[in-house]
Amino acid sequence: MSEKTSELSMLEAINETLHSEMARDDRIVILGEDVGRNGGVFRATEGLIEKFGDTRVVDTPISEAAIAGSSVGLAMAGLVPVAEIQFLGFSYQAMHQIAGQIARLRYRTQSRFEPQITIRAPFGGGVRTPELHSDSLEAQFANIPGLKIVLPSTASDAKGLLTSAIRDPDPVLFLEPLRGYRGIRDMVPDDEHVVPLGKANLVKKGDDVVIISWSYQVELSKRVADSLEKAGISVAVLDLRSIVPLDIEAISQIVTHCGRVVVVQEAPETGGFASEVIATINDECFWSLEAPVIRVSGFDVPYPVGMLENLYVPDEERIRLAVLKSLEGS
Amino acid sequence: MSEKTSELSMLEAINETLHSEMARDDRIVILGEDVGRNGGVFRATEGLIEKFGDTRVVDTPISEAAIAGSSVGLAMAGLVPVAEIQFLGFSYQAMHQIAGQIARLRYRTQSRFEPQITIRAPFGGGVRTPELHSDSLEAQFANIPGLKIVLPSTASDAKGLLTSAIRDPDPVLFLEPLRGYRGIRDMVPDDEHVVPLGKANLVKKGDDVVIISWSYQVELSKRVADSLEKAGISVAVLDLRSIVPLDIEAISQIVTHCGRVVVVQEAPETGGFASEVIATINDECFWSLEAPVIRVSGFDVPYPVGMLENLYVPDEERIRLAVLKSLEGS
Amino acid sequence: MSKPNDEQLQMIFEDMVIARTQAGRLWNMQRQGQVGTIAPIDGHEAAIVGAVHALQTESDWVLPQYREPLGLRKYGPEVLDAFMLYNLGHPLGGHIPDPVKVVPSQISLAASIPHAVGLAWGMSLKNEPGVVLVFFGDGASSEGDFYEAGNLAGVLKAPVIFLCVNNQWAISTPTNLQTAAKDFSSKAAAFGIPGVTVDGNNPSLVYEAVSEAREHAVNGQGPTLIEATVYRLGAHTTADDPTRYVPAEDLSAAQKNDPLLSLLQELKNKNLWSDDKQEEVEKAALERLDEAFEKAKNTPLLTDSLLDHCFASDTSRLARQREQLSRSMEKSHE
Amino acid sequence: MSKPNDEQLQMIFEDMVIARTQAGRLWNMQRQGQVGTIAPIDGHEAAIVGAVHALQTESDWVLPQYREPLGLRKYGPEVLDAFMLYNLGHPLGGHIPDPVKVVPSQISLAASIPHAVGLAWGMSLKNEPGVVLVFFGDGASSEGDFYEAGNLAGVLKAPVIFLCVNNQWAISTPTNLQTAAKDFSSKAAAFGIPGVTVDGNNPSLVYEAVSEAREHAVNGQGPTLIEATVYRLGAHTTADDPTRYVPAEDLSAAQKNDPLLSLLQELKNKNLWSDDKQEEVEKAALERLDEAFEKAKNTPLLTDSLLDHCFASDTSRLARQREQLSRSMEKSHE
Ligand SMILES: Cc1ncc(C[n+]2csc(CCOP(=O)(O)OP(=O)(O)O)c2C)c(N)n1
Ligand SMILES: Cc1ncc(C[n+]2csc(CCOP(=O)(O)OP(=O)(O)O)c2C)c(N)n1
Ligand SMILES: [Mg+2]
Ligand SMILES: [Mg+2]
Repeated sequence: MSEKTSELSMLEAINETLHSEMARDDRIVILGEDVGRNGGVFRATEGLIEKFGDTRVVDTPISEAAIAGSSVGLAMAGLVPVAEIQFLGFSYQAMHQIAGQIARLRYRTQSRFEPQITIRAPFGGGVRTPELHSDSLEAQFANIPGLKIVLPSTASDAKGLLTSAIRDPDPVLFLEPLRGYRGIRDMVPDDEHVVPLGKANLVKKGDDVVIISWSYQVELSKRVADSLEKAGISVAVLDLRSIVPLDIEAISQIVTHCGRVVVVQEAPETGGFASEVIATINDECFWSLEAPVIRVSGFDVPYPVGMLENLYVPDEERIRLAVLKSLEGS
Repeated sequence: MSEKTSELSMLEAINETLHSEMARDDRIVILGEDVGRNGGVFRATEGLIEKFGDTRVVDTPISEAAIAGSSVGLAMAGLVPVAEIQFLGFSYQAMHQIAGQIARLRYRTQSRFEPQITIRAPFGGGVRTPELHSDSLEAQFANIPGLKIVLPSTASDAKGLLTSAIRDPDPVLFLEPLRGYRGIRDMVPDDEHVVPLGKANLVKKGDDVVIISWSYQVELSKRVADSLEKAGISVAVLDLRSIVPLDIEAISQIVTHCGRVVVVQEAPETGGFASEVIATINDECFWSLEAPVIRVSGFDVPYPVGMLENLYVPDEERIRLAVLKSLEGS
Repeated sequence: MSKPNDEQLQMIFEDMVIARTQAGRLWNMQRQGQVGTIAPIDGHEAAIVGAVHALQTESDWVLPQYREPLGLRKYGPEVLDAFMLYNLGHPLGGHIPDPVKVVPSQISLAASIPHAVGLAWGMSLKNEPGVVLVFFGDGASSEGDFYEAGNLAGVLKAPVIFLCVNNQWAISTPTNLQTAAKDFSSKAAAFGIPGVTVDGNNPSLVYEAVSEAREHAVNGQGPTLIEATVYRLGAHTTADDPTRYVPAEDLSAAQKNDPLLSLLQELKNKNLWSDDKQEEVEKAALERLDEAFEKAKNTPLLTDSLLDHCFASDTSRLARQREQLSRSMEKSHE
Repeated sequence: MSKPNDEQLQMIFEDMVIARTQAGRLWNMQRQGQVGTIAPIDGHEAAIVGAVHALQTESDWVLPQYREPLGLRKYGPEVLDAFMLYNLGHPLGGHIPDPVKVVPSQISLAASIPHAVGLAWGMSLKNEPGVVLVFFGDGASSEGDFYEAGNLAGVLKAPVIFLCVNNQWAISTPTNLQTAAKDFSSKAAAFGIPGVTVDGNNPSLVYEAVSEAREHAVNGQGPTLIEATVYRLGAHTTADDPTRYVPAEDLSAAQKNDPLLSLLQELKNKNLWSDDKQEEVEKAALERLDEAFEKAKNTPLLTDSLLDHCFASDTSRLARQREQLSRSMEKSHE
């Protein structure tokens, strides 16, 4: 396999992956609102209907529950549905199918049926969307056993993780950061690229503090880590990549090494996935902690309107202050 | 006000509270599946339709989303809906209305509309129900800003907290443990009884370890604490009563006092509310901890079928082992 | 053409008798604490068995709600075997083995309707023959899932048959509080598909309607919504007390229309059934039930079952939990 | 009787012109980055304004989807004022003050339909006069919420009017992929309520249909489903490129049916409208928009707004977050 790479936006990487996976596996069916003729409202599915036809790339009625629910049936028929929910907030309309059915299909039938189902959905703030478009709901899904939850932070990972997600025999919720669609660009392998699910990525080594994060917040965390490096503070950044499966070993290792931890999430603080990271650290390496873990989160209010967004979403400044605070604590 | 009390089951306490609140406030409307003529599948609403008529006690079609969604409209009309979702697992069908609408009504309209809405739902295991009847979903709701989440563990609290929930200007999810309906009986004040939302209850004092819990697990925790007391171990039990609002002060206080903590929940471990309790302890009183907090949880699988239930649901033995483990750690 | 012939009618009646007989025994077993909650089939036999006999077991899928399993004998003994495991709360109760084209009971009302549509859609994408039939109740028809799936199926022309068994009750809620629609089949207009109401106490009419819907579907003409009207003769489930809400006169009227009574008479008149035959069928039905029950009771329950089959392979969290589980089981056996 | 008279028709047309004029200006403002994403009203004016003019603003509620606000002038200037705040992303954009009986835009498709039913139900429980009218699109009609709410309203006979504005598109999805139903009003059969399709380019017909539905509702006869057929003349929103999927010939045909054109001719023929009048109305519309925009821009944004109005009073968690927020804002200003 060649080592050639090209610089792509995360959106381009996703689109390319859908093209190559559909070409590889003719069981794959793409379904969702506006995924066909329009190529998706963000163009993630651009060109697919032209290449694979309107029986494999299907514009559905506006029925999130039916999109998720019919995916169960498609999987039962031996197909591989890759569904799009236009914005993650509208997965609430399909919650009884995602949580109540997709996540349980294997368990309740003791593997008679394999839920090889991928649900892609954009989410996350910073782009002044209307309500319910930006909300970070990953923690709510993480408490639903049977779902894998994958959140890439680079274009290259988007390709590698989406490839794994589609091929995975379990249902995967693949969450794409709106800000990253065009805002994140990096070198992506041209050929097949597989990043296994459940392996975190230590995107930056460091000794004094580790920032643990996922999705777009990794991008911000890297910037903070780089700028603090110049000030003589050695900050590691761990990108979880998936929160289920959770790479407990990687968390343990870097926390044990650094002793100080900041967890950054965009979701509301209460019950956000940062709490689970803290609980996991408590379980695994409590005695390594030299200070309490610091959480940086959204606030405990619904994702706000555009003018308030900058106050809500964690920014570099809030992450920087958290790192400094973590260094103070002892 | 008299101090008279009567011994009631939790179910009787709930039923009595609904009767007295409906008599007090004629804006209250009860709606849900089988709540009228049948008095609810567990008889929680027994006798209401006879007393208050079928315009205030309404048997709805089987449409959880419409039950929750029309509650929004009823509240906009100035009424006080007290809706029942027959089993919490079916709140997934209404998630877009509960999380997307009810929880946000005040925020998105900047208090033009007041969401004085109570949703009652039974949940929790131990009674061999079919699937989706027993699942503990409280953590998923806790990550939805704008909802209060109340989980009584005694009949007396059920009365006092349900009274507060119905009168509260914010939406309250009132979660009733199936095992407690008939399995929990205690002395309940005959007259009006109001327990404020957001105040935890230190149901047992103790010095060595504290068990923090909510809903039916408090009952189990008390038994474990009592039995360990005889073995010379002094175990406190804190009943959170509501997870939103969370009584951060009460948690801090008792954790600071004991230094060792066990958190018991029936929900799956990953992303369960125990994680938030641990994160809160980390925030507030990290330095008081003499050992890692121990979690006792359900497992990361869907709530299982009847024959496996006893393995899944935390029992006294698992709690006891956790307390002992917490005492070992140092 | 699409009416059942005498031989078929006899087989249908046999399956109806078996279902009724086994249901009675199951009810008693529940009362004795041998099995969990049961939703009796009484009154629904003609609708269920009549429909199933119009299907081809090799190609056509059946997605039941929860009241149907005893009526699915045509699909083979595996259905009853799994059902008995299910009634014991055994995890394998959810596993009806390949190649039996029956899906386990669905507790979440209407949730299997979009599954049926997806399955039918998938079959047509794969050019597989056959159709999908999904059972659901009058109550389940009020769920968004029914409408979203029906609408999607209409657009896709998926080869699916929506069979609404209207037994007049959803637990305690009568149909006039469930919907103001003229009848349940008129909801087909919302999907642009044919809708038909048939007397579900008459298995021939149900058979005929399902046969026609099947023809329609395999010819690429898309779904049909069939309402089969019956009357729930028993309780909602063993946990229910219908005397609280079912008018006694309605029940006794319905009992006179018991689907087994009129067909029994018809078959007897045609010399296709006899008291001896009846006795023989009932006896065999009970033996079969007992056999399935014994088999179920003797199916080992592995502790591993708790954590198996959540994911294809353990996450590291699950692996830790597996260890915890076996450690805590050891400790508690100490 | 329920047709608008000439004076009313003139007022309707005036509101249509205002809506179209303001929409054009808003589009440009969005292009210049002055406001956020806009969903243009172009092509929908007759349906929206015609419907609203059949209502009583003192007693009747309107629940818009998101395309309607510019057409709700009859409900008072507060609607536009809030809409401009909304377009700026100001939290007060969601607060249309009492006693204006208009609810802010709903982004979650169909989610306001059960609200409308609950509100209407509540009004009838309180013996309040009036009805509730809820707007939604052809696309939104595929959501479970529409069906569940419609069915519930049918049972309750709630005084609600379901107004489906079928503009032939849901973003890029044409109606034939949205449903196989004959038309959107035929979905009323699923709820057992009357359904009617009207030419939504003709405000008189819409006015008439809404007036009749209103009569029906206030007389206790329950809900009506009205489909108003129009054509979306612009993009879905400022973020959309309709040339990717709208056939050019369909669009130009629709432009010939522009609801403003035929009514303009009719009113001119009746001497109820003139070019001067047109100019005057357009000028005032733009002034009014600019005024609302200025007002919105000058509405202070309080930092507290981020955490206010989530609960009636702060939880201790929120109180801590409020402190954190002000501390981090201080620090970042250091
Ligand atoms: C989504 C959902 N909501 C509520 C329930 C609780 N429930 C179980 S059976 C039932 C009544 C179902 O009535 P119907 O669909 O007519 O079927 P029947 O029992 O009459 O055969 C209800 C409300 C459920 N299982 N699923
Ligand atoms: C529940 C939900 N799903 C998806 C979306 C994304 N979305 C926004 S507008 C739209 C199309 C709506 O079409 P229609 O209801 O016909 O209204 P129109 O825009 O044509 O006026 C979609 C799919 C949404 N806002 N809400
Ligand atoms: Mg029924
Ligand atoms: Mg439209």
